[in-house]
Amino acid sequence: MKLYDYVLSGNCYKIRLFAALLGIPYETVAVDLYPGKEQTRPAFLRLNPAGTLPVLQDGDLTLTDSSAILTYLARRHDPTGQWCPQDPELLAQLVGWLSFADDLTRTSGAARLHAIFKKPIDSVAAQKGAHALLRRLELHLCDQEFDDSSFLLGKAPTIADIACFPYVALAPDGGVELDGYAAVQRWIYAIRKLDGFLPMPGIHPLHEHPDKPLPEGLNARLEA
Amino acid sequence: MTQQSPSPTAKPSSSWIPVALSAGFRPGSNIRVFADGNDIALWSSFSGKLSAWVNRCPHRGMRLSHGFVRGEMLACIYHGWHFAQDANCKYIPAHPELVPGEMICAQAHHAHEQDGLLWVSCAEEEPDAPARLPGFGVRSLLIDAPRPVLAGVLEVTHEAQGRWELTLADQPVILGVQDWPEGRTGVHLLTKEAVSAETKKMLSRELEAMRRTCEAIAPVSASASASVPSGPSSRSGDAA
Amino acid sequence: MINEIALNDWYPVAMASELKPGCRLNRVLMEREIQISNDGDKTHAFEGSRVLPLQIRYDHVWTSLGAPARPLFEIPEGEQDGRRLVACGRVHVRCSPLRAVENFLDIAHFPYVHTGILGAEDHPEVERYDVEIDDEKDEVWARQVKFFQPQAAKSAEGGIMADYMYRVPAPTTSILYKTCPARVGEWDIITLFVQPVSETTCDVWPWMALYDDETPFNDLVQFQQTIFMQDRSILENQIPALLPLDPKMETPTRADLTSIAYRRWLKRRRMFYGAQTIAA
Amino acid sequence: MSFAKIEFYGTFDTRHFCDWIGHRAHKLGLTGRIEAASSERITLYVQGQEELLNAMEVACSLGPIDADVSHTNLVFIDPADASDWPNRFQIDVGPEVLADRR
Repeated sequence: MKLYDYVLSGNCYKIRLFAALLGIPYETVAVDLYPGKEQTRPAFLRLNPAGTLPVLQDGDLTLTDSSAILTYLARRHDPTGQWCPQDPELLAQLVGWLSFADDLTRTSGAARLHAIFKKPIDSVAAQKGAHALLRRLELHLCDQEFDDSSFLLGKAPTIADIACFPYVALAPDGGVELDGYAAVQRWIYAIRKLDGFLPMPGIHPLHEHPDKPLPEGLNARLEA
Repeated sequence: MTQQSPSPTAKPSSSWIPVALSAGFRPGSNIRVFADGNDIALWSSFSGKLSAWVNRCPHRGMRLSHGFVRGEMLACIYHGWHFAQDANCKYIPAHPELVPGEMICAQAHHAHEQDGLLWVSCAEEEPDAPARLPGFGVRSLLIDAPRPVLAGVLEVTHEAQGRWELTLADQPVILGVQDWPEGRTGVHLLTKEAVSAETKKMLSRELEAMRRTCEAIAPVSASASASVPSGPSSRSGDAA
Repeated sequence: MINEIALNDWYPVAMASELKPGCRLNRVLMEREIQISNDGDKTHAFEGSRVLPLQIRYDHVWTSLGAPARPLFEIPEGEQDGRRLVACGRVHVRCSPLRAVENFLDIAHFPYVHTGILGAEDHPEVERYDVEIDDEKDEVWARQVKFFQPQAAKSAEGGIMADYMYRVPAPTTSILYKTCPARVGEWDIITLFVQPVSETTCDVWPWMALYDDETPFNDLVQFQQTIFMQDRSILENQIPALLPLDPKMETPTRADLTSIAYRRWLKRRRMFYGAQTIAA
Repeated sequence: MSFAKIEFYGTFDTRHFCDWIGHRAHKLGLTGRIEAASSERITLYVQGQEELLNAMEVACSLGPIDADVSHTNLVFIDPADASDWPNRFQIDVGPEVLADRR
């Protein structure tokens, strides 16, 4: 299985993160999205006429949409069905969140590309759009907490969480701060705390894990 | 609670300001809050002890709210300096053998947990605890409108120490009110009695309806809203 | 206020590879709008109708708003045969251009900001190293810098004690000389060219000159972008936004020697653009 | 506990720099004394943990905004030669320095 990848892309990170959580082996091909704009060149366009990343190749299958890839990986590699539930109600909600994730890409993701690479877009509108989505996410996550659930669809994470996570956690890169979104911050923590979690630039590994000890030298000093 | 005197740069405050709900502020949490215009790192140790510090590492000025909690200490994300409850630096990773003196420290404000709320005071002397008013936390919300607009929209029956008592959708509730920079307001909604999840969901939506009303009256400009928390950058604002 | 010193220096404003015939690039240099254009065989830089000095070196376009007081610094190693030259594009950061350079000179943050790549939490110690302000060359140098690194470069496997040298040939440029995994005895060169957009914002242009024939080009670029994007959230959250030239509010230790020498040098040569010059 | 003599050379407002040094010594928890000889040289006798003495030299090498420190020199001193060092920080500014200031 081969992932055409750009390390700073939140959409590519969705696939890397999910593969890490499930322990799925794959190889990566780094695509020079920036500064090279390799996705606009003929060789890449033959692979994906849409000129977008990520692209996943598995045998003869080529998938070019992060939500499609997440769905495929979940159905193929997660026999428990936890990550992509088939219950009609849950599945419908899941599809809704996958769409929400694309809205996040168009707002938070666009604001980030503007802030980092000066992509010429209306940055203020993108930031405003991102805040509108974060408010909706906050409302939903509060509801979930009232029902003792930490994730978008319940007590267990699904690909809905994976799809929405990157451009929420990376929002500060684009000047969209998360202060004041208490439930969103708790949800980010819950995802970072998952076994096998993989960080990306802009999203720290879980330094604050309760099981992580203090540095050895400091411990010795405190006990002395 | 910490004994350090507050930052000399802090604007003085007379009393406690509610900055977050206790519910959901798990051990190991570390968030950025504002009180009296001061940028603050509010964190909880893994045994549950609460601290509120000037949001600035004394080493190289990194915001401590980006740091991480280890056991009973807060570490700065930049160089990993570890600070204990008393705000003193206990460990400088670049020099593992060094035992820092007690003047190498973060600057502490006062932090207090009571009645379902987390409180911060930037006063020199720790003020008396807020009057008792037990509450059950529902949710917090940031409103792009200043406090007087809220006061105009809501029918507040009683007001004491940063808390408003009122009726929301027939429920007697408490609203902790906190000023944010750039004319915004943080509110923390609590019920006076334990209520069902369904009631909480209903109140959560009522609170959002109230926010829409307030923001329709006094919208904060989009650019201000987007850039608010990027922090102080002016020369004068940074002077000690 | 833009001081003369800042005005008269050279700054990077584009990658040479961006200069397609007929192109016109709009850039902001120290709060002023400038244009870079290519008419087919020559590249020009303008501020309005005023022609600005221009040169193309190290895969980047350099210009100045004033009359450059000295020629652009030399990086002789960057012109050696057999090196791969890698321009990594630009990253915009909401921080002082001087803070971007200072952070690049710092090794003590590797275990926490570049965890598992340039540093590891169980190897945080910074050993003694040498720092010198070379008055003759008007440069800052740090030598004999050693640090444990789990993955020092894209081509490195397993942890090593990496040897570093740092050189600051201009206030907004830092050059890192680093153990070359592929060729013993040689140094890989990683630079940070910084374009001051304002006193509190900048565009950073990383550039590398490496002995590495194996790693795919795209992997090299993305390794460097990974590292810098890990730094970016730090840089945007340091207070004050301007780099303090009086460390009264800070607590430098021996590990910060390069940073302090850099600030001392800035102060001495009166380069105050992006610096906090009031006493803290 | 280590003992050191640290010298600062350069151009500075000596009184201001001495106050600054006193502030830094307090922050680092060091004790000792300053002998300010002139507006071009300050000598510091200081005791504390070795790494804090290094930190003292580093911070003061930049110093206050109006100081231009050209170079510094730190020499560790045998503890036996430092038995009579003061246990708090003292600043001795010679009359010639005060004259400088006027």
